[in-house]
Amino acid sequence: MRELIAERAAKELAPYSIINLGIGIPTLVADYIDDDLHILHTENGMLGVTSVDEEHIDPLVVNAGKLPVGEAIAASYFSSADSFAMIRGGHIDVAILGALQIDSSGKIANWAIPGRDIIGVGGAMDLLEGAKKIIITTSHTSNDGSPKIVDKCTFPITSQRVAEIIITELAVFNWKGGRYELTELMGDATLEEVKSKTTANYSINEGLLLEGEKV
Amino acid sequence: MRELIAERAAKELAPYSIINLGIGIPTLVADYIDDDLHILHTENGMLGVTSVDEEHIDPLVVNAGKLPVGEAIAASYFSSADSFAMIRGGHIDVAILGALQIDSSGKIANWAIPGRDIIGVGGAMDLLEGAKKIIITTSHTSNDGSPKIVDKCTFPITSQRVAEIIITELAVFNWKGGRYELTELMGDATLEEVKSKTTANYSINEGLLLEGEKV
Amino acid sequence: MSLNKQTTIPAALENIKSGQTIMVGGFGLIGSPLSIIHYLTEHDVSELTVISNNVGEKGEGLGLLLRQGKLKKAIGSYFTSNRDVAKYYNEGKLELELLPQGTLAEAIRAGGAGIGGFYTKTAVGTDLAIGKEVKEIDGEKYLLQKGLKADVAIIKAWKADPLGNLVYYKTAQNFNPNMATAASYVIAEVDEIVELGELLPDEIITPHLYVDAIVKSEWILTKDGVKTK
Amino acid sequence: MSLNKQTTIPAALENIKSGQTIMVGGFGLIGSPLSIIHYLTEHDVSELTVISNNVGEKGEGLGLLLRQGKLKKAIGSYFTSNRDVAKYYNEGKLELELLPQGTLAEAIRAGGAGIGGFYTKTAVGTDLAIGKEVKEIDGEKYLLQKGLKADVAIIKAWKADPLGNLVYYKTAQNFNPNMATAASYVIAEVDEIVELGELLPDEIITPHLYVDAIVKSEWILTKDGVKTK
Repeated sequence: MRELIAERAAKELAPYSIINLGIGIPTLVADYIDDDLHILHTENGMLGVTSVDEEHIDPLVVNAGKLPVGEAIAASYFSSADSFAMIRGGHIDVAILGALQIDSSGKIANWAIPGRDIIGVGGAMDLLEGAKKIIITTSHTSNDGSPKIVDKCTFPITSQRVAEIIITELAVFNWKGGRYELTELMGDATLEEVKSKTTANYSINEGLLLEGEKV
Repeated sequence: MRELIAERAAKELAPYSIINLGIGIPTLVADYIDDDLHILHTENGMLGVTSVDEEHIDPLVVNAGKLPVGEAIAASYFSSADSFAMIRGGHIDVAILGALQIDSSGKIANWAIPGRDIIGVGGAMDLLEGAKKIIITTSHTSNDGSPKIVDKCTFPITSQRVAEIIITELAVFNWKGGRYELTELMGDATLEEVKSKTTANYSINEGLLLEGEKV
Repeated sequence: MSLNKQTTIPAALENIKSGQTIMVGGFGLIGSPLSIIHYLTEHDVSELTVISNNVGEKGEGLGLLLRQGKLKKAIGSYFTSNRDVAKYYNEGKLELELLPQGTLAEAIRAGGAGIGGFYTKTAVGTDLAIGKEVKEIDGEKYLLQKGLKADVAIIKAWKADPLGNLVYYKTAQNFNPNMATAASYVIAEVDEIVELGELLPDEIITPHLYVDAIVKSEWILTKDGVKTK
Repeated sequence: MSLNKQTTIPAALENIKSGQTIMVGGFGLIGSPLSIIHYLTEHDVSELTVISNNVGEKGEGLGLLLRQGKLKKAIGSYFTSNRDVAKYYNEGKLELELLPQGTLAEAIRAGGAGIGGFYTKTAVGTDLAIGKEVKEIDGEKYLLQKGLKADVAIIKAWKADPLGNLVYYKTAQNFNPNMATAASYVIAEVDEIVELGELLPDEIITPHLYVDAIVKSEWILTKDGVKTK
């Protein structure tokens, strides 16, 4: 399921875009992109991240999830301040991030859970604020089955900024005209299944509707 | 006269201090310092400035006055933003600057002349604000003979910050207890001569007074 | 990586249009994109606002564009060395915005780094503080300076790889790396284009994500002034 | 230049006193001054405020000082990975100040660059904006963040020359160059000290004027965790 989402997310990436991958499903996207066409940025201070073989692991070359990575050709390293200057300054084309909740207004909650201590935010707020385009990759529902795409986030939001695309194992949503539009069903998912597991307000792309359902 | 002032200013520099030299007399100070003991910074982006022979001039290696300079051992280059971060952030030990006027309150005017177009400031305000210590090197009077060390600057001031030391061809003043103290007479200068050419309020160091003049 | 950002100066200049704000690297003529400026003299454009430490020198560098009447406004720190600037300013042909050099450099960095504005102590209580917001932080007074951005930046670097990674030459670096971050379209004039991978990860000053076009220099600053290569 | 800033870790630690604010480089343990921290476990000091992206890891790096009760407060962006932090926080034994990672990095740079504060869009309208000043600049909302400074910074670099010029190793760079600028006393732990002149002017990341003391590393991060060299 996670692989399916990651593979689908990779298809959204324009050639030569500069991409930052969050922790979790987003990290898997690296397995589906063409190293010759896409450039990965990691906020701990590297542009040109690639995968690394077990035998070439350098404990001092890691991504933002502290996982070992490799160095692509023409890569560069820089300080944390310079790295976030890139992010906040709008120089990252796409950030692919996970989410705890996404709501009808396009807002994302992905850094804190009510009732638990709020003791970590990392680069989540900077990325959500600064990247030119946000793709959210997430399971459609929480472990307990409750919807993650909801009418209004009950978890603390990460930014006032809208996420352009949501990709789950059931559906792809695109932000359009002030709301999400369901543009694609993943695998065997049906409109009914998506509807039953989504409490957010969303429209359905005409192409997905049967003739009689169109308005 | 200019050389005399520059040579005297060089004596104020503690070993291993980081020094920025302004345009004019301050530039001459470079001729009197020990390259092995003092480190010159120039705000256009270099630490470790040294002199250069005619035959080794590189038109792209210059100081803030756009004059050719050389590269000392262990020198480094950096951007304008990084260079002024050093200045504004308090990482330059001493700035030696010229002045049009210095007044009783320790304020300096060295960037604009009333009646003329105000079209240049360069790094003067940053240096005066950020350097840990300011040494002003200047002729004691203007070309027309009028005092430059005055009661109140009539030219636009460069900063609210006080300059610690003034060195002219006649005298050395040190800022002490809220006013300048004349601490040294240069060459054959007399207390009378300094008094006649200075309209600022200043005190005189006891060592310079004859027994009967002491308070 | 097969992307190659190298292009010709005329092709890159299609991105510069009348009325735009252009950042121009350099400290006087040192580290200034002299070849791009030369082609700009033949490019049909006017009413430009330039953000640059100086307006070149008299009749050289940006000073050429001033004499052609292509500049509407200049934002910089030191216009004194090009005497034409005072003349055009007094004749009402050029607007000026004067900033302390450190404030100018920091404002450009801020513009590129997504910083809306910052507080500096530089110029507090001087004539350059007139009309600016003052704020007290931890008992000290600071001036607000907004970040600066541009439509296009034309900068000078030493070497580039085809992807647009840049390194600079000694004090010809100056404002160039900061300006590379602060414009929608960045044209880097370079003396040398090297193979991909030849610039080492540790020596790259401007990572390629900041650069849109790379052009080869044709005019350079020598001991004897500006010459064709 | 005969100045040599190399010293021993215990001698450098004489500059760290109880109640001070200390910046500590590193992203987790990567690029963290592990040897200095090790010696700090034996240094009589308490009530420290640390500014660091994390509080090391559980029982490692800065996490060692937390367990010794030497920390009063931590200012950082991500304390989640060291589970001890939540425990000490809940027991009232540790104060926390959480900042977005980019705001933290920029605040440290600002502190070192004489910038009193800056406006960032990051965190506007979130819980981390509570109690912070909001300002509208050119129609967009920004949050004010003050610059951060420290009494002492302990950082990790790769190589130093005796004068204190520093270069960093790949992603072990992270917060280190920024922290080098923002403290009254800067101690750089390095893996190698080279001859003066061996670090080239173009490769130096931290010019020597920022560095007060250089010490050799004794503990380093390996594939198998923190080990003595």
